[in-house]
Amino acid sequence: MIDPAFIQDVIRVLFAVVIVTAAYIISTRNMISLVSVYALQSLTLVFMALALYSLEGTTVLLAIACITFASKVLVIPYFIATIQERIRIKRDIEFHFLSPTTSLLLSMALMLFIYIALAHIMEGTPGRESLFFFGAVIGISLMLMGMMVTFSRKRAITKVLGYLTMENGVLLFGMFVTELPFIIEFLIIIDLIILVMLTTILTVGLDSTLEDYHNRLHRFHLVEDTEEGP
Amino acid sequence: MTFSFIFYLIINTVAVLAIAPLFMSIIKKVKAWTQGRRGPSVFQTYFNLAKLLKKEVIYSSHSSWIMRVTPLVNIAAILVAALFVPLVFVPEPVGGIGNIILLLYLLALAKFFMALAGLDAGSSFGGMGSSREMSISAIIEPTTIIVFAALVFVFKTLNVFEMFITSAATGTPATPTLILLAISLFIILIVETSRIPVDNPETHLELTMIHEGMVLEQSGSNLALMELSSAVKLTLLMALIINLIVPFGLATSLTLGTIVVAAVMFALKGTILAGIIGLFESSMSKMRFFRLPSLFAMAFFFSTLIIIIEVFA
Amino acid sequence: MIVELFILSILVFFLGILVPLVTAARDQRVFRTAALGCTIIGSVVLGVLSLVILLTGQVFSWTIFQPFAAFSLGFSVDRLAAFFLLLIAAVSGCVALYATEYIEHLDGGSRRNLLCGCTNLFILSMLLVVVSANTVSFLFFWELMAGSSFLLVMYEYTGPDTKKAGIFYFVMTQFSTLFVMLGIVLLYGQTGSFSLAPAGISFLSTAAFLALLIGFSIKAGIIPFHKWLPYAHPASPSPISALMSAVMLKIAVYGLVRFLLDVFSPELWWGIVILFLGTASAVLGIIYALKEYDIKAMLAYSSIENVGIIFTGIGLYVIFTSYHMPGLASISLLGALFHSLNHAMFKSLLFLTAGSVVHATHTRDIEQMGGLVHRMPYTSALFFTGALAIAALPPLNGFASEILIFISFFSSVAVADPLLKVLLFICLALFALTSALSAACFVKAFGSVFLALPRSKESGEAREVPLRMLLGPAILAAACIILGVFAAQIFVLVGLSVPMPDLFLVGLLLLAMAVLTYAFLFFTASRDVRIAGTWGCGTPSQQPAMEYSGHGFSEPIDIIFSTVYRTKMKNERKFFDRKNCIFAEGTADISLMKIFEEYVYLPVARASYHAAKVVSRFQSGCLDTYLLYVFCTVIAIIIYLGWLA
Amino acid sequence: MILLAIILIAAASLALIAVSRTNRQMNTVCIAEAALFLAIAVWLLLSGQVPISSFVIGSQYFFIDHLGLFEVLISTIIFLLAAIYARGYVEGLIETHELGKGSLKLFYGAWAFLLTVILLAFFSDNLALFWIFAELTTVISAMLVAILYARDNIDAAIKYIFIASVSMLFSFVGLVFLFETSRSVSGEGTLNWTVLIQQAHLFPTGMMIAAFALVFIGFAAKSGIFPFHTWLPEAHARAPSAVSAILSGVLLNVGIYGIIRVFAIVHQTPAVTTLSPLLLVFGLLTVGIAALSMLPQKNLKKLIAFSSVENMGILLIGLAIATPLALFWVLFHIMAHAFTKASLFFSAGILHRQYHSTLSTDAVDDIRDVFRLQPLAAWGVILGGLAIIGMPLFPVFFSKLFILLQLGSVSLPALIILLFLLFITAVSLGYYVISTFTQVSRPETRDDIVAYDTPLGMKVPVIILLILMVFLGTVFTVGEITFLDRIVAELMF
Repeated sequence: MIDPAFIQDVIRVLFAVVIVTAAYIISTRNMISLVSVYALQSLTLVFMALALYSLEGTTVLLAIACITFASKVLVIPYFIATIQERIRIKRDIEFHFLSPTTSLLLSMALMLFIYIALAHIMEGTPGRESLFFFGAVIGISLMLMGMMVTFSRKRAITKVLGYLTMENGVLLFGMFVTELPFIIEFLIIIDLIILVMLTTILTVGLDSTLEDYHNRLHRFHLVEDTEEGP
Repeated sequence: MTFSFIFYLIINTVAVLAIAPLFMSIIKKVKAWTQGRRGPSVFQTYFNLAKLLKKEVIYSSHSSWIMRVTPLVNIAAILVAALFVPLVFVPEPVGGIGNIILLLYLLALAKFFMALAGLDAGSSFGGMGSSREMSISAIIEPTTIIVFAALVFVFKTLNVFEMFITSAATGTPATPTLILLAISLFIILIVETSRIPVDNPETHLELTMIHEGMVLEQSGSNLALMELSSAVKLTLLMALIINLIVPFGLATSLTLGTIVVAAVMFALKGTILAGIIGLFESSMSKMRFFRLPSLFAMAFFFSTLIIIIEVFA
Repeated sequence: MIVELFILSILVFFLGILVPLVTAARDQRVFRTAALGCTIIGSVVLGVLSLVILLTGQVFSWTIFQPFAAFSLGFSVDRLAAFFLLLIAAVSGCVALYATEYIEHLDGGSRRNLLCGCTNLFILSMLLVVVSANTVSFLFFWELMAGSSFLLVMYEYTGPDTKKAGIFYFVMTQFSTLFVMLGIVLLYGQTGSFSLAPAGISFLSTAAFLALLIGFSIKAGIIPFHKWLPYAHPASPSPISALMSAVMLKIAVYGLVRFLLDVFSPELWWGIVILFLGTASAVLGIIYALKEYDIKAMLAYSSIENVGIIFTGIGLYVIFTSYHMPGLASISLLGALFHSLNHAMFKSLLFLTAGSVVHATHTRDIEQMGGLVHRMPYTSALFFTGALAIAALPPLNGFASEILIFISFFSSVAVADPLLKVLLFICLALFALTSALSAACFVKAFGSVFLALPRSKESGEAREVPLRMLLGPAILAAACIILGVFAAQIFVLVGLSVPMPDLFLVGLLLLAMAVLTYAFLFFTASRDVRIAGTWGCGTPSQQPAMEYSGHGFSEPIDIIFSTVYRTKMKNERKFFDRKNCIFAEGTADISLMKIFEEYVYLPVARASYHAAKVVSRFQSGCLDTYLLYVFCTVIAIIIYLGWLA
Repeated sequence: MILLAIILIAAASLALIAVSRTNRQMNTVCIAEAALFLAIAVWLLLSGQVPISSFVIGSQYFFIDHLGLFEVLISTIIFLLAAIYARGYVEGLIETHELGKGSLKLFYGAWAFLLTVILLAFFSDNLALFWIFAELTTVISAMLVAILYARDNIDAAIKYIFIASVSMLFSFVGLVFLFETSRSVSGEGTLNWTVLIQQAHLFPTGMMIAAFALVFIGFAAKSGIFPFHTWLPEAHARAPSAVSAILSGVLLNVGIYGIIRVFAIVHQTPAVTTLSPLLLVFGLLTVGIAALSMLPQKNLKKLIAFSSVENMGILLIGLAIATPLALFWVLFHIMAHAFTKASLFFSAGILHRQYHSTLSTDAVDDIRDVFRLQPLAAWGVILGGLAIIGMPLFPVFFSKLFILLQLGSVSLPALIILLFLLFITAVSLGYYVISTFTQVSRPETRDDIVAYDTPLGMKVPVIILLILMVFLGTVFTVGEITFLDRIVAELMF
């Protein structure tokens, strides 16, 4: 068994990594790297699950680590990357409502804010270790940061990544606050995959058209058709 | 329905029919005097009516049954209205005869038919007369009703008979309020009987006539009925003023003596009032039609003032 | 027995709804006649039943259906309800009789079947409103009445004005619903039950009263909520206008009276408010009626006036009740109720005969009519009876009820408060003005429509309508005469002592005087009669264009009340040159300004539309914005959770 | 067993759809599926075994109680009618090339799958499982929206997915809170509703508030509560009408169902006093924004969709009152609204076929001669409109009235505001219908419009629903009332 204190330090480091990846997703204009960063973020979560496993020893965490790895590190990033190739859009330059700097500052403020708020909410609940509490804060902050991506970026595919970041936040939160039955976690992943697939396919119809949507409309409908028509 | 009431019905109708043309003539006579003329005989109106009865009736080819029934309805309504205002003898009221509101609406009934008859033949004079008559009667209505309300207020009854009995019992001179009311009643009389300054009963000039316009298409015996009914209307309104303000001599019990005295007294008082009307008319000139509302507004204000004084005092 | 009769009549009406609904696709006269026959049978049964209850004074109540403990669908018929049932029965029976013929001359093919069915539904819902024993069933049938009448108004949906009429009617109906519902909910808050039982005095019950008053006023067409009436009545077929004006407005009156009598304990100021509303509606209603040239719109405005008179009576009732003068209070209330019945009679009579006239002349503009007295003698006689009644001339029924209100006004001497006394006198003056103006209005109406020469080709070729279109109105006309002449006797019969003059006696005297005069003339006067042209100052022939028109007739009143009538002038001119010197062409138009519409209704409508436009911008169509909303809400909720909860 | 039966039926229908070729075949499969499910639901209703504890159903994650059965009954009826309707409707879509022939299989597959998922959602005992199914319904129904050949549809579907899913994530966080609360109380964490409701009185208030508020965000988005309703008008308006009916009549109920379930738990704790005002405010805002957005609306389907938003607001307000009677009428309103809205969308669909392009743009002017061309649809819209604004003979009248009555005893200002907003709603609907349906073409251009030959299959559902509505609005059977009372009792109100 590894020293718990060391594990906790590792987890802290991983927290930092998660936040950095989220910050990158918020602020970058390069779409190719977005997917890899997302994969990295998911991988961090896998590590975090493993770390927690070594701390608590629940097998569910191990299983979670496995399916997360399979789905979020491998399948989904691969899928999105493929789609990205197809629509040949490499950059997401426009920002809505928030510029990269503002969103970074805002996400920092949000983290502080969530920390205070969550401290208020969880005041009554007994026996919250600081690490787990912090995990919850990071989880929710990650969600909100992901959400900032969904509304501040123009491209639908970036939005999907924002959504995935949010989902990671939920996973993080769930992992640290409590442990859900495995079947639930598993179904959630299935659900997520279906959702992501559908959304990304739809973005093919939509995303490419955001720029000059009248020209490309028909062409990409055809694309959509070949994708979906069995 | 008692005997005395039936007797009253007969005697009142006969009296009013008999004396009404006289008052008309007296007014004319007085007016002639003030103008320095000798004027027609005081019985001229009777002669006129007799003459008209002998003439043929001419109907316009466009006119309908309205034209034919109007004179009858008119005289009937006015005569029934006259029953509401006892001239010489006041019996116990029966079945709401004497109700002051009903009195007003019987006059309105006559007016309604007359106005329709004015429109019936399609002549523009008749239409103009009807239009003006209905407008004037509408805007004088608030004043009339306020005056009547004041009467009800003073006498605490809705019935003209009971008012007369009360005023006869109190005797002359009447209270100051009543004198003020008499002035308002006088204005109403002027308006209702289409006299100067509201209307000019003696001309057929298009610009001035109201009442005469409506009866322009009437002829022969029908015209006689119309003339007679307007005379009766004048008389009954005069009787209202007389018996409210100077009721002395008014018979409240049915004996020959009192009735004779009352009749003579009424004829006298009526002659004097007719003289006053004649003088009043002579001192005025016909008013422009659209100036009338302000005159009526003054009358309305005046009568409301009486009410207010009466209420707050 | 009574209950069975009642259920029978309801079933007959129900049959009258089903028959045309099932045969909606088949355009055959027999189905329509059958449906309207149901209406007539149902009305007769209902009439008999309500007469029995009215005379015996028994109270029947029964529950037909109780789904929950909290409320039941129950009916209860007392004298007040029976009175209004009688009103409904009388009018709908006659209207149905008239409609059997009228409806065959309407356009619309098999849609007419639905019209019959909907009419039955309308009548049924009205009568069920009246017998409702609790507020829920009241509201239920009230709404049903509103819905079915809306469909009826929209019958001629292709008509040029129907769209506007429909929108006005629908909006005002919903507005009325809003307030009636609010009132009932507030009442429930006060009493905790749906029963029509005394509610006590509190802030809630006052609020409930005000809400109900507004709700009923809207439905009754009280100014300033009246605007739907002059649009809806002309737009709908004449039998429907008759039903709406004669009956539906009275249902609102019924609602007000029912709630005032059974539920509230009125205060003085309530009475003053009702009186004020009533007087204002009466005066303004008739003033607008005088300026109206669409015959049905004129009748609609006159309905506003008459409902105003009814409200005046109710207001007096409340005032006298609060002064503990039960005698006077009951006279006022009787006046109001009696006037409701009378108005139902003569207004449906007028609407039906107006319908016949419109049917014969193909126009609603009275300036296009004229001379119909020769071509439609029976219709004109019936209309004339209605006009006499509505102008409150003795000895007809309009006078019989107005005199009751006059009597209670005159007796307000007994009221202690001097200020109130003066106020009452002023209302009295306005009330008198109203009835005089209504006489003027109907002189104009009858004169322009029926007398003199026809002013258009159509009215020159008009024909008398078939028998059944005369029979219905004839019954109503007879009712107008009977209810007037025998008013005092009727009151004695139902056991009410009312200090009103005996109009039968007056009628007899009138008849006697007329007969005597005729006899006198017959024996003394010349009997020569000559027919000649109208004297026209020497003009060779009489032309329709020379007649006094409706516009001309009301011109003096128009000028006198110029402060009430605002006119709007439009003057558009075009010139040949730039400097506007050489006039090319132009149009000018002077129209009566619809003050309420232009200063109240439309601004409100525009403002709300504007507000709605602003709010609609929320739905911008941009996903990012939507997500931003979600984000902000989430943040707000977190703040709420962290600090406020 | 029942679960097994459901899954078997679903699998069989999916398989059949996979092998069938024509619209008719696939449609028949869908009708049969819905009919079978309806039969199961009716059988459950009549058998009297409800509530059924988990093992009979087949797994500890599932159960059947009256509320679930109630929702399932509504859903299956609407699905059945929508499937019948879709037969002719989809035919028309294919003819006009709005729907590719290749997409047919996907369409019906998603349709059949959606019904199954909805059934499973309503039979879920475990709230997390319910959440997952609810998520799935979003995805699948979004697919049904996006299936038409138009960019706007994809746009609407994307909006739908994003807003609903993003919000649903917060819901899940809320569920995690709930799970944690239950674990801290009983030691053994669970999300099984039947257990939670028993434990609920022990839950700490603060956590309950947090849990509910977060759960609310997601389910509010599913049911179109302000400010998460933004997807709703666009998705409902863009979807094929058969799908719109399902979206409005069934899928909105999924969200409200979730809120009711969690609120029932909250109702056991003191947190309800804090949360009721929150719900009331959201409800009023929802009704307000819907009412005002309806006023200038020129698109019939959008108008109906906004009316759905408005009704969801009413439901939320009813729930906020938190009395048994209010809950009773909320349930009644759910049913009333579902059927009414389905009938409205069906009628609007017929009009959509008739006036084709015009209804989808914002031009009103082209709708004319409705009564001549499509009398049934016109009457469907009129009667449906009257029904949804709460005219009597229709069920909404009672539910609206009683919710208002209950509201009156809670808050007078809210009552007055709500009444006024309902007035605006009614006016907007009335204004639209009157101004559109009175338009007739001039005689000379009368023949320009060819009447769309509405298939019988599209007429029948409208008629059935109208009859059903009148039945529900006038006859209150004892069974119906006791059934709803049982639900209220089971929710421990």
